[in-house]
Amino acid sequence: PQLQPTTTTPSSTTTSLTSSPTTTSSTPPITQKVLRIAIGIDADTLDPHGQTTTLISNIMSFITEPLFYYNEKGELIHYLAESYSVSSDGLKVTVTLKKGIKFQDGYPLNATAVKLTFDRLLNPKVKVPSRYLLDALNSTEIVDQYTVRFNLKYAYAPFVRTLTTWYIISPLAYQKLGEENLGKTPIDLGTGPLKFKEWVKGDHITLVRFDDYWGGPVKFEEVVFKIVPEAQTREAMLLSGEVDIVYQPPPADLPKLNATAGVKLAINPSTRVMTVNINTQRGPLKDARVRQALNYAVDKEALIKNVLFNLATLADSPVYPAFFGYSPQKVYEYNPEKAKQLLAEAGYSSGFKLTLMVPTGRYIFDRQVGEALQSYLSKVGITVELYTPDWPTFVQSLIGQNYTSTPWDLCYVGYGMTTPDADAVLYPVFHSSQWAPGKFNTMFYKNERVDKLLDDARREVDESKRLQMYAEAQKIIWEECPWIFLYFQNFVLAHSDKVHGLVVYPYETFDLRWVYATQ
Amino acid sequence: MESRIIRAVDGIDFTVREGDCFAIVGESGSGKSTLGLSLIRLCPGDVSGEILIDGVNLLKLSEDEIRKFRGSKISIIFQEPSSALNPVMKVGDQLMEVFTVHGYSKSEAYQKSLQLLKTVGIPEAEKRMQTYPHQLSGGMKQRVIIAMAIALNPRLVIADEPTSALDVTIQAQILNLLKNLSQSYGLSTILITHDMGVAAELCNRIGIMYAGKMVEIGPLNSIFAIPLHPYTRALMSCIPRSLKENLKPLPGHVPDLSNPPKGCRFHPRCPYAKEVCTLEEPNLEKIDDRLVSCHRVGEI
Amino acid sequence: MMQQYTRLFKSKRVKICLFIILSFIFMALFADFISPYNPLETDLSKSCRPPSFEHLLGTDELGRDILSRIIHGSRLTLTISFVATALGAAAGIFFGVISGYFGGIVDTIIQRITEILLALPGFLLAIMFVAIMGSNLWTVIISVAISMTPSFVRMVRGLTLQVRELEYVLAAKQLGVNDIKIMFNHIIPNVSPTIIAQVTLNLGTSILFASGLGFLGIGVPPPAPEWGTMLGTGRAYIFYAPHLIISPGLSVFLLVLSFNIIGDRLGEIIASK
Amino acid sequence: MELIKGENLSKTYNLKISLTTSIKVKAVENVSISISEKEVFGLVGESGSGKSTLGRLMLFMEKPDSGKVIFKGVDLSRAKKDEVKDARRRMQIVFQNPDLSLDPRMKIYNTLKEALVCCKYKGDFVERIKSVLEEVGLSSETLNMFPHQLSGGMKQRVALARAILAEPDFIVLDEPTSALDVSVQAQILNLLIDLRKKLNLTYLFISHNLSVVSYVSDRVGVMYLGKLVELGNCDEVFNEPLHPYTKLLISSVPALYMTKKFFTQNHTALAENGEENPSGCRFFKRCPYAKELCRVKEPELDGDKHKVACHFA
Amino acid sequence: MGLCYTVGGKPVLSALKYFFYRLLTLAITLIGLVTLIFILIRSIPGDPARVLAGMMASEEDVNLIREQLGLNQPIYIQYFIYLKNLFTLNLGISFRTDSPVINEIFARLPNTLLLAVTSTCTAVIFGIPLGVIAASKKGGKLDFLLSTFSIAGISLPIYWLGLILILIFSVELRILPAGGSGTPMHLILPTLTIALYLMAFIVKITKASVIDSMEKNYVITAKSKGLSERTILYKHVLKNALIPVVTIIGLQFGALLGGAVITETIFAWPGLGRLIVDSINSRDYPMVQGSIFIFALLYALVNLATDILYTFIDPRVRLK
Ligand SMILES: Nc1ncnc2c1ncn2[C@@H]1O[C@H](COP(=O)(O)OP(=O)(O)OP(=O)(O)O)[C@@H](O)[C@H]1O
Ligand SMILES: Nc1ncnc2c1ncn2[C@@H]1O[C@H](COP(=O)(O)OP(=O)(O)OP(=O)(O)O)[C@@H](O)[C@H]1O
Ligand SMILES: [Mg+2]
Ligand SMILES: [Mg+2]
Repeated sequence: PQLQPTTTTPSSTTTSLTSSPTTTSSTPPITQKVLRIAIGIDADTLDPHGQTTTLISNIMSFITEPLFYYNEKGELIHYLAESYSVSSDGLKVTVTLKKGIKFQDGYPLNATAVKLTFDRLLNPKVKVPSRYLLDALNSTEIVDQYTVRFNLKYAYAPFVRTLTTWYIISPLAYQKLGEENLGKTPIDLGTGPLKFKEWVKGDHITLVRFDDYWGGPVKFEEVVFKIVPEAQTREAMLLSGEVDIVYQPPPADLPKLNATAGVKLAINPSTRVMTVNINTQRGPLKDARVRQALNYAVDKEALIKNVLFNLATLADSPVYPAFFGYSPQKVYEYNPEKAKQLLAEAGYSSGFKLTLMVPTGRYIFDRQVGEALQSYLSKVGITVELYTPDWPTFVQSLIGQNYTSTPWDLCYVGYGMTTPDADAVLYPVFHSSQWAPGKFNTMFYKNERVDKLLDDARREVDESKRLQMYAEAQKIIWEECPWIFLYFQNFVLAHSDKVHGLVVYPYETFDLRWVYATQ
Repeated sequence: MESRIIRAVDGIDFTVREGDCFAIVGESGSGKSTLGLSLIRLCPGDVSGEILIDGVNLLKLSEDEIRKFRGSKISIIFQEPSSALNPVMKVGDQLMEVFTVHGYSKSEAYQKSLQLLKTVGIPEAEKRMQTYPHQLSGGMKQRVIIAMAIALNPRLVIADEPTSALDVTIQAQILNLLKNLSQSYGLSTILITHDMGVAAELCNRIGIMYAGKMVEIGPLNSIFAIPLHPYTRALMSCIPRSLKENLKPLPGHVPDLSNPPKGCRFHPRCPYAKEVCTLEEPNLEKIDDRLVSCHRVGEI
Repeated sequence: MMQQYTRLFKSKRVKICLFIILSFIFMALFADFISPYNPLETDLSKSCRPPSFEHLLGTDELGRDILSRIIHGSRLTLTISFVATALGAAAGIFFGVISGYFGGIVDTIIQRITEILLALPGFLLAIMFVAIMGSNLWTVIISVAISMTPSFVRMVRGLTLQVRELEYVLAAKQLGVNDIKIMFNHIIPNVSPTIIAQVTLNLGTSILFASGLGFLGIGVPPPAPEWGTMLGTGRAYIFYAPHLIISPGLSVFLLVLSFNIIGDRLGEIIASK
Repeated sequence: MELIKGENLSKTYNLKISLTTSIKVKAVENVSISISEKEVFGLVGESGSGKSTLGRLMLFMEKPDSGKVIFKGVDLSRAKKDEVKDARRRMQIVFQNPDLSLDPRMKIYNTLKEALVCCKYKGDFVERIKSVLEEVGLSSETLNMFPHQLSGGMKQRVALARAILAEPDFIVLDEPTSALDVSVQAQILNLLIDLRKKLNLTYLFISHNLSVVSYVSDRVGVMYLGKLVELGNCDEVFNEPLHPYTKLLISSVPALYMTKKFFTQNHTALAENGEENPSGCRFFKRCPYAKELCRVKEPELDGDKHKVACHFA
Repeated sequence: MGLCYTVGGKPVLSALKYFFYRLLTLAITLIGLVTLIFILIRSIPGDPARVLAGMMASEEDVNLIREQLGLNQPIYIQYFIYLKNLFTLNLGISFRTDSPVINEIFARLPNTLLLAVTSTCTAVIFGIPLGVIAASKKGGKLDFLLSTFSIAGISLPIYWLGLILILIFSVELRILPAGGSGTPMHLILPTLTIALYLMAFIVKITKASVIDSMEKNYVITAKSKGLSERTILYKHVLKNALIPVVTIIGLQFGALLGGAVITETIFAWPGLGRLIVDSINSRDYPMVQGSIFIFALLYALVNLATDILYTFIDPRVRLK
């Protein structure tokens, strides 16, 4: 059966979330008191700022909330923030907070809390994995009780959009716990609809309803996140009725699940763009024609359909469509003849050998995709050897090496972006100042025009000019092919049909605020 | 696995009278142990013929009946005292078992066992009841086994090389014990041994076995004085007796019992063998006070 | 000694097992000729097809013919099994005999190292080893070999300790035969029956071990058709296409079973001697 | 002419008797014997009295804890490695258990060849082996056989052949016949006597069978719990034993032909196990003649030709 | 043993000394092991700081973390610090969770032990009687069935078995939970998976051991006393036969802990096995070292316990 991405969520709100997006249906259903969700990994820490995985960060978002957030289309909406303004030089961003919001520990949401949060984020002693997003931030100042100002080091247009990442924590709770215990002991520290109840390591995390939630209390009393690393097991638990919602069920079983009575699937595109990085400074790969040939050699649609069970959406730009600055390009169609021709033009008609690095178990069917890519490339005369290290080794090999020392020529990798702005993808990945080691231009791609466009676009306050710049940059990148452009991965939740009101965002996250379950 | 039929014991015919001590002597592999085990029906192979004790044919008894017989009417003592006792069971318990299995109560069994241990000459019997076999010396273990064998005052005790694993000094003690016991209880004993000396110490009648057959049966004294069968004779001359007297060894060795020689089984090793011996099997013939199976017994 | 081995083949079970093993060996040797398709040839449009006349065991997630992959996989499995066991046994015999024969400080050192390795579950050792060296056929073989070596050392040492006190060894020593010759001519041949039985069992165990690594995704790297890896991959499709795990699982089971039955029988024969 | 001499030999073993416990066993303590050329020295005693250990010490198969072995005038504990190796080759051993004394996985030929290789024999191996086989009374067919195809007596002959091939001067025979039937025992004993004459051999003949020892030995030593308690000419020791232990031994032998009884039957019913008596005579607890002196003082082996270690002999 | 002349008759090695000796060798083994692990885990490529920081983190942040973890120090200093801490039973702080390793381990250990114990018990309870039955019916149909079962049980890939059990009981029949922990129901499938293998093994060795014991001479003695086959089997043979079985169960317990990696993965069982693998995969050095250390300690203790149990069954090896 064909599966198309579906959206289970009804119409969205743009600026506030005072009302549930559900159709305010007539009969209030009998609700289940406890919601049980099977997830794949356990939290390492409960520190809202210390998260490295989308999933746990997602769970944190039920407890603590950011100033801005996004809706299910990926568009920016206001959350704890009432409004914002940017100074003309782009160096000062002022945010006004909503009034009357209380933290779970009773502390009122005010500028102090915001400043404390951002001061903590900038404190180098604190482990903040995504701190790079705050590179532009210099300091935070309190303007009045409900207004804060962010002073930037340089004009950085996407700044407001990065604020979706940072959860505001209660100064009271912070004081109570102290820096060293934050994250180890569950405590009421956010403004979100759910509070910590229990964390049994390796087994489950339980949250309970926060009755005074500013957006109105949720419709269940408790949610248990059961930690079940095996996708198969998670699925079986759903089928046997042990859980209500399953995070990322095994992709291969989706057709079957879809056909199973009582089970529903929520499949949504995500911002995670999957690509094959090409080391553009090495051998035949220096030649753009060769890189184009690689793009022509791969049947992306077949990959999506047969290997990924439609769990991906073909990419026509490195930038996610809902992001600011997205500009669609013409997809490289599957054309092995053209690929061979391009290779011949470049003088490689007899083929050559490459190493493709693929992580295992990190992305949907990553190893299978690797094998399929290998097979496709072999059909145009390129011999590919697979290298499948575990994740830490993979990361090390990806960003810990310079262009001569990478143990790979091609690398299958995904970039999940949380800032809905083209800059978030293009600057760190394609700007030549960002070459690895230590940074993310792991293709060692360099194009002066692109560099200039990206530099300028960052500082430009005028949004239409920015759009133009990004459009040009994307065009050049698309033509020069430092990637084999593949697809955006889809994100799946499976749930019992008794669960209603589940909202899924394109950031591989979901929202429980409107969820209710009938018995 | 390839199977071979081994007739370890073939057509043996003998009687033991009440109170007698009958010795069965022969080389290793001649079938002595098999004979012993057959008598108590513990031999793994098929046994045919008749085993009569007080007129009861053991071979006709059911498995249950023979079990009641074992230990009470007929019992056996084995060669290796160290392996014949269960290493993880207390000596006392093993001894008491003989009584309990034949219907005695626990306390009776205990009392009787104590008494028995004293009878077989084990000092500090109470303490020994509580020990495990490995805490006893070989001689002591053999005494315990003897105690088990005589516990219910059986009609017949079969002793299969009871002393060959023991030192001479201890062997002397055990033989002494056996002698005393058979005198005081009037036991009938079958003593299996390959040592003529041991047989001489204890027994009044003797049977010489060769390759699964009895070749000579009779009173010990007369056989030792004038052995009639060539095998008996050869066996005697193999024993180093007085100092520096030359041995006359018997050539060759015991035949393979899965394929014994035709005719008289001893003929390949016999200095007197004639043609008849290679063809016809001799029968046990009565000569004076004994039975001998040899074609040429009169001539040599 | 020869009789023992003829006795082995008297059993019907053993004959069947031997037949199974030989068929796998045959498959491994002539994989190129008998496998109906190229085991690496993908055809995404035919992915996860159930068994049919065209593909007797069906196709896998990339549309490759499973039968061909099983046939070619027997090559890998048997290679791992034989080479790893040979290496493990060789190392085990080497260190075990030395340790048992010489005793003293050499023995102490070897025993300590063995103990250390035995205190660490072999599987974890293998996981780490593969993580260090990267997974490829050789690292899998070596990690399987390493994980079986300590118990071999133990066993061989124990046997050597028994044999070295036997009279014929003492007699050879008294003659002045040198230690190396004694080890090669007297000790090793006399501990070998037990070792052979153990080796046979280990042939099976090593397959379970290697395919366990494959199952966890750290075995022989893709696209090699290693059975354990096939199982591990197929597991993701267990509901959708259960045939993906049936045949590799069955192959592992059959081969291991055959080695185990033969090994057991050998052990029995040796013990009954 | 003295061939080999053991002086004050002692050997202690650690014997593990349970998981946590091991005890020290003084297998041989301060024993001296000397054996002349072409002599047969018999060694008797109960099981565990240290006969085999003494034999192994004399062969230098095992290093004594103290004391020395002098072979043909060379002190082996001081000699160089090569010398020791050479000397050891000139001293061979035949063991009790015929099943264990030959490598079951080696053809007889190879077993015997090993001996020749070791003594760097220059001539034709097959010839030499055949001739020695003949000497021990085996046919040359045996060469291609494995030990399990041979009977116990034949194996023992092969073991003897292996010893002889090394051209030894001295052979320790550690109960060479006790696993054999009387008939075969007699064959082997006669063979041993013949070979000694033919090859000018010297034997240390260990046995617990007194009649066998008396049959082959010139001199005899009696051991009890690691000590030599009596030593003398065979006839003297067996006909006029001085030590009570020797008397006990002799009278324990079933009376088929040995008629001399030195104890009444009751005496043999003495406590059967050798319990310790650390300071005095080791036989103290079993000895019917024991006095206070025996409990406190250990007797020395004393005497001229017929030596005895007893205060009251 | 015959006669022996002892030195004062006193044991050279007392029970106390024996335990001291055992502890000493254990300590040496463990130090060797932690050293080995220390080296191995650091030889695996991949930077723990980078893993912690996340793929997109900046180099400065990574360096900062590296410093916080003490990974910037020379390796031998790290080693000595580690050893020093170990002597005070301080297993360190987990890189990943920032909390003491020991806490993390003790949160998981009971689960692993629970699984190990239930499955061992199940296997023993069924395996030993079945083994005895197979031995007493040697050559019969039942024996054939049981031996076939046992050899098949050992040859079955455990991960396959686990999946198939999930397929049957959780998905098709929907009577048992497929994974997770908490209620006794959760315990059933993983226990079954492990127990089946273990049971097959125990049946096999029990059978062999019983048959072996039945050929011993004391069995003939018992028969000659007039005891019935049954009594002999249960009163005489079994206790002897169990001695090797106990040792092997002890050894298997260790193997079982190792196998926990796979079972815990399949059944989402929050135990130590998974913790180790996860820690290896995230290069959480202190956690890997700590949990393997505890693992080995546990294994050694089980072996010690086996030894002690031994002395209860086998009077010949009494601890004095
Ligand atoms: N269970 C058996 N299976 C096969 N053959 C057997 C069995 N028991 C005995 N035999 C054979 O039967 C023959 C007689 O053996 P048996 O043990 O009765 O002799 P023996 O006279 O007692 O010898 P020994 O003096 O060595 O005890 C031997 O050849 C032996 O190999
Ligand atoms: N290798 C050894 N390790 C430990 N103890 C030993 C060793 N060899 C001998 N013993 C002990 O030394 C003592 C003497 O043993 P030895 O073998 O010399 O006695 P034996 O007189 O030859 O006895 P048997 O007549 O039984 O052969 C015995 O108590 C024995 O247990
Ligand atoms: Mg017998
Ligand atoms: Mg000896």
